[in-house]
Amino acid sequence: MAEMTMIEAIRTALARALEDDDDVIVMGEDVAIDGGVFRATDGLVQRFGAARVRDTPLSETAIAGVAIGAAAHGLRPVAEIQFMGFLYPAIDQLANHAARLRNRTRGRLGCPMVLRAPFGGGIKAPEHHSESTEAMLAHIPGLRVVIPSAPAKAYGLLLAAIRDPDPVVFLEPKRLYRSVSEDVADDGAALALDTAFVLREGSDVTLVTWGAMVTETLQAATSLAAEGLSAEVIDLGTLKPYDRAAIRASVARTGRCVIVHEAPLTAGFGAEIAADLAEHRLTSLLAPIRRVAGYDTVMPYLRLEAHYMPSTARILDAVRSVMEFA
Amino acid sequence: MAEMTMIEAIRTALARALEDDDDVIVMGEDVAIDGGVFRATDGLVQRFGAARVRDTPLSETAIAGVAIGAAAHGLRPVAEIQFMGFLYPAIDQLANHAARLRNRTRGRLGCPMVLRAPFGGGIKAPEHHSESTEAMLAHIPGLRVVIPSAPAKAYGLLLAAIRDPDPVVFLEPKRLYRSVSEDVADDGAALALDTAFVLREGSDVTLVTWGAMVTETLQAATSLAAEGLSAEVIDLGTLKPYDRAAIRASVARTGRCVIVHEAPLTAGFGAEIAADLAEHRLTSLLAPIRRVAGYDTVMPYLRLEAHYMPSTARILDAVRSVMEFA
Amino acid sequence: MASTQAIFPTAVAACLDAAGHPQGKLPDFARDRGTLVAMYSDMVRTRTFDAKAIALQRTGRLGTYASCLGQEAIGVGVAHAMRGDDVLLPAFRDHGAQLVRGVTLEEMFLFWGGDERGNDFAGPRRDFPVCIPVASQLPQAAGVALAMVHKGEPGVAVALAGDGATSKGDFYEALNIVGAWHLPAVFVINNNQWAISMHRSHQTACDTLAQKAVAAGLPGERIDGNDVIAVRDAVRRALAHARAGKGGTLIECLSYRLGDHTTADDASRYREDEDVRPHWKAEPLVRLRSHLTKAHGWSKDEEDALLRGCQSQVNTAAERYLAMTPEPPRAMLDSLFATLPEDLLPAARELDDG
Amino acid sequence: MASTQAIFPTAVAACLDAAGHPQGKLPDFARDRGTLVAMYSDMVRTRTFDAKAIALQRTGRLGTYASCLGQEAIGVGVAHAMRGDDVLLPAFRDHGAQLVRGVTLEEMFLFWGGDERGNDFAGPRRDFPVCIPVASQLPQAAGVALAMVHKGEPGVAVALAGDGATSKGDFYEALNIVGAWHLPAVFVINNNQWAISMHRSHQTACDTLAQKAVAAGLPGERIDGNDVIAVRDAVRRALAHARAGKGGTLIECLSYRLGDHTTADDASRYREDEDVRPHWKAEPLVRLRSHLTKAHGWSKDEEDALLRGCQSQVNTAAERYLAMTPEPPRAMLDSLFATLPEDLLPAARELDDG
Ligand SMILES: Cc1ncc(C[n+]2csc(CCOP(=O)(O)OP(=O)(O)O)c2C)c(N)n1
Ligand SMILES: Cc1ncc(C[n+]2csc(CCOP(=O)(O)OP(=O)(O)O)c2C)c(N)n1
Ligand SMILES: [Mg+2]
Ligand SMILES: [Mg+2]
Repeated sequence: MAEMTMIEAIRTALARALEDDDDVIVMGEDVAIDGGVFRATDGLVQRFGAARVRDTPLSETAIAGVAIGAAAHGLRPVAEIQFMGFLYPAIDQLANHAARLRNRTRGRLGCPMVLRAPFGGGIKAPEHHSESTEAMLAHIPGLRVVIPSAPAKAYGLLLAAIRDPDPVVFLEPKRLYRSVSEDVADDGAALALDTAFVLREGSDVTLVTWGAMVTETLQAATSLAAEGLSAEVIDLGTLKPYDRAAIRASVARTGRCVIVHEAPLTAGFGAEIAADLAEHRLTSLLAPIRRVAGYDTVMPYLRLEAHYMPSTARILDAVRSVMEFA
Repeated sequence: MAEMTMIEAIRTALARALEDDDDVIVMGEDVAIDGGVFRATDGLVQRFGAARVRDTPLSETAIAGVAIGAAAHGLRPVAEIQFMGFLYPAIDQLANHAARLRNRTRGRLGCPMVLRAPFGGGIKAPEHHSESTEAMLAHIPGLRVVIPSAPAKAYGLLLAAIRDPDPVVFLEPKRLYRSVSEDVADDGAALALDTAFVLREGSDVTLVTWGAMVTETLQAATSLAAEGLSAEVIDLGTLKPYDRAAIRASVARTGRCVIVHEAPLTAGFGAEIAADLAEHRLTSLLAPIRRVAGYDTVMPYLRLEAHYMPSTARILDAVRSVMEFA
Repeated sequence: MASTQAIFPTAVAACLDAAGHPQGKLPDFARDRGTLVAMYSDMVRTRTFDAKAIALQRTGRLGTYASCLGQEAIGVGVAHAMRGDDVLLPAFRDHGAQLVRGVTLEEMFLFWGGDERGNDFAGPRRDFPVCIPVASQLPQAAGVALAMVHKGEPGVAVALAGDGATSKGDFYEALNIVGAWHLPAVFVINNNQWAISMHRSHQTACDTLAQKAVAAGLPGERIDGNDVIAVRDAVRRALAHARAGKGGTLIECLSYRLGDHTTADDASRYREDEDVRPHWKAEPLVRLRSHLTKAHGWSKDEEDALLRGCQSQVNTAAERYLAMTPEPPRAMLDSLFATLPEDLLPAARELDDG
Repeated sequence: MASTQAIFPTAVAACLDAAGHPQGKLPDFARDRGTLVAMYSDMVRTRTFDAKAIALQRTGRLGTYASCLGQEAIGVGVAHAMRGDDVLLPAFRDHGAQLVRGVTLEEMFLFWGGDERGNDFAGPRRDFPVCIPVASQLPQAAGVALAMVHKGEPGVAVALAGDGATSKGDFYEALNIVGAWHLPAVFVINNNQWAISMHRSHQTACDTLAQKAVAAGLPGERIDGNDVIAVRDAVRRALAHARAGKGGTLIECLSYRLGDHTTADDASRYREDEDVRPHWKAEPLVRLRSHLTKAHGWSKDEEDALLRGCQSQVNTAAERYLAMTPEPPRAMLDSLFATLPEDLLPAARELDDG
């Protein structure tokens, strides 16, 4: 066990995967000698060589396409897109190929690739460096979308993603890269995909979130506890396919649900969760389902960024409104 | 007034726009001499010349990017992506530029472009020719997403989209291109964007849909009427920003809602509508909100396609289940 | 600079002229009657399949189909140059290549008939299925080549694409990474002069498509794509080059799309019959047959037997395809993931019941 | 073929050598002292801005910033060759070009300080804002050029991009459409040898970036990007070519990124000081100053006055920027659409209240 930040946990998982399986390769812009712009791959090229840790030319379409071809031919590529804002040119390859290859060949060719990308705002980055477009990816059938919220989860989920026989988009909340650390055992144990994590049990209201927003959501839960309100906090972990059962079960008990995400409200992934509950847990609901989300606008440049990000205060307001609802 | 199919109405609107405004240009693959693979632009090059009706090289990124540059510099480009399955390479330009240009220049440069694309299945087309990824586009802040469901709407909404000062993705349900005709007045009158259409009034249940699925939804409403059930049918028309007020008002009256779309269920646009109701009309709801949608899989090749498409029978099942709910 | 200057000769390499006369000394393999007959037979089989596919589509028994009429030499030449341990990444008009690689006629009918089982080839298990989004197979070919290098396999990834495909960013990004990483990948362009209604002359201001290799620092070549010997020879050389660790090649094969773009297209909207007619003189089957007849005594009987054989193979395959019941509806879920996630169980149940 | 062969000379065009000695006859404009002083002053102003921006970033008063140290000649040379009716589409390292075009120092601080008002230039109203997604400005430049043709305007769209950008599909698709449509667009590549940590030699197997123009049938040129006279002259010629209806040009300017990629980067991770040092000898300011001194009697006093002037301009602009209050939160909605849709009213109210 060693105390690690999320970036260290990711690096440790990558090293473990490279160590365990010769078919694993790491590729992306600046992942080799530079160790990745966030240092997720620091030291890997020195340890595993330039054939397995590869700097790519600046071409996201090719990064995704090469990963697909390599995966279909037996490798397990872990490709990095430097920031999620630059992932769009890879979507064609992801949606039209990675997500379909197994299905359209009726299982003959698989696509065991991982596409990593740091995502989300709150680090005062330049324009286009703060997107959260997980909902777009989660709409693509055949793709898994996995988002860790803490170092140990990052380690275990990344190993699971790499070992999974199907394509996984692994989105890393960059705001958490260095903001928290915890003990992580480099024991090669993967965590289960498609399974939500209950971060905190509670009985009055269910708070559902993922990625960096766990921070504000847990803060809100702590504040609520001080007021005598017991909030259950669920971290999705995997967005697609997500653990509907866990959320339904929780809301069946609490009767109230607030969903928190940083991405814009409209057609964000929170909508899916609310819609599922409105179909399957309507009679359990004691209050409207509230979504606390980014506004339906472009992430502002850094001077206004803080006003865009869902805050603990906004979460608390939403929780209070559902608690007061009668 | 002349009876027109949807494809004729679109062509008529394009001709009208080209006629009215010299800044309007039409561009895309095969739009000139071939008149577009669906003939939406048939005859336009003969009438308006090759400078205004332009065949592009086979490059969707460039099509979108050129449209943006031209729009920002004063034209009103109407660009065509041949099939929605080939729109992905244009998403980077749409999301990172078209949708942001006005905002990031605080209004200095606008982007009055329209990107047309036929979408949806049900015509037994080859692989990649049947997608419905409107939810991905509707999640992008700053973009309008408009979907007509009948010839006159296609005419009026397309004119509105072309005249709108902001970027519009105009998705044409290709299954309807020639399947219905109605009287359309080529009077240059645009229809309001962002406004839903009530296709049929009713009091027992609200059916919300858009695009080609209006067909099955109206069929379902007719069947229900025969059973003595009164279904209100709402056609969104504009998906982003959509007419939340119209849906909320309808559901406030009916207390029941079934949403129908062809795109895969998870994180489809139906989720947004259900989520909005679960927040703002929870107390009006007499039954769970049901979504009748495509399965969370890749649109199958043509032999199984019919099993994928939401059918009138599936809609009826859903409506019955919400009516029987007590 | 050497590599990039090599392409500048605009001359088009050919082994036979349109009348089937050898142009200089033929490559070794092309002096063997059996080899030539095999290639000729594969071209005839491809054309027979093509005609049948169109007929089935016209009678509603096949989906939209892309004919390769007049371009048989490219697919057949490419695949004859390849080895079993190479991998083919075809576009949607490369029926000849797929057939030679071992995809069965029945599998091909299945695919074009709208049945995913058509991509589950019993034969070339590692070949890619037909690629519809233009040029998107090319980065994947680079990826296959990377995997081959990584695993120490001696194979080469061979991708086919059209002239229109060379305008896509994917084409260029893929070519560039093949160059930068020195990958064993060969891109063969079927320059059939048309991308649906767009003539090659409007697709790009380039005089040749081969010269696009210059942008990636790779060698580019121009080949007469109606000459199956020349195609095979050029691909053979490119494969040897790649196998020797010398990297990729771009090969432009000049041909002509004698038919419509697909069965959904009507080429008379954008080109005249007179434009097409001369190209019938250069088409690949006649050319090789003339040569076979003149140089190898290919007889009328042999020809008739071949035609009959192809016809009966194709008919049998078509009948088997037509007789094959579609998969059950839930097949649309079964191969989406290696293991069906729980999330999809309700849909699976619905499909089972429905 | 003529157009494409033109680029093959790998020679790099320069007007001054590194010591500031003219190489042959200088272009006309470069014989005028005032013109040279103006260009020199703009380079010094750019470098002063650059240093101040880094200092502000280091003290937490500016966002991540991309220094153009050593590459001032490219932006300044390009913009000096342009006219008011041309349109500039800059990347993120083209501060010199923006300044010469009339973007104010204050606007530039605002932009890099994270305030969208920095893109609402009072000066070159039709110029594009800084483009962050690499190469995505290039198709847009083709679009601007198309609009100019359509409207009968005499302008040319000029886009700047880096060596890394030439690997993106966008670059190639844009170049190809400029060629195919014969558009008045000039793409200038700042080949500063690095794309973050990737050296140019790994970015592509090409010997030159200029040769990538061959893939689009366009002329390509290589210029010494440390020589502002050569840059301006090459761009001037390309603009005249485009304005005469002869189409686009790709210009590769060779320079060197003397600083880190951005303030978030640490170049010592991937390159040695010894690699960088020689490039200081070739940097553009010293070169033009030497020439000005030798050929035009540029004096120490003039130099000092210029430095002081730039410093004070930059300091004043920085102070104004720092004193400027941020926009109110709801500004993030106000310019999203020409008219705020009703859908956004609740968000607007929340932001107003919050
Ligand atoms: C990315 C993409 N855009 C558009 C299409 C629609 N489309 C199918 S084939 C084709 C033309 C392809 O031309 P070419 O590459 O020359 O191949 P050919 O059809 O001549 O074999 C087009 C535009 C597509 N399949 N993919
Ligand atoms: C599409 C895209 N991918 C990745 C990035 C992250 N990134 C920013 S600058 C850069 C390198 C750019 O290199 P080059 O084009 O040579 O320009 P330079 O930075 O040298 O001016 C990268 C990879 C980006 N901005 N856009
Ligand atoms: Mg073609
Ligand atoms: Mg660079």
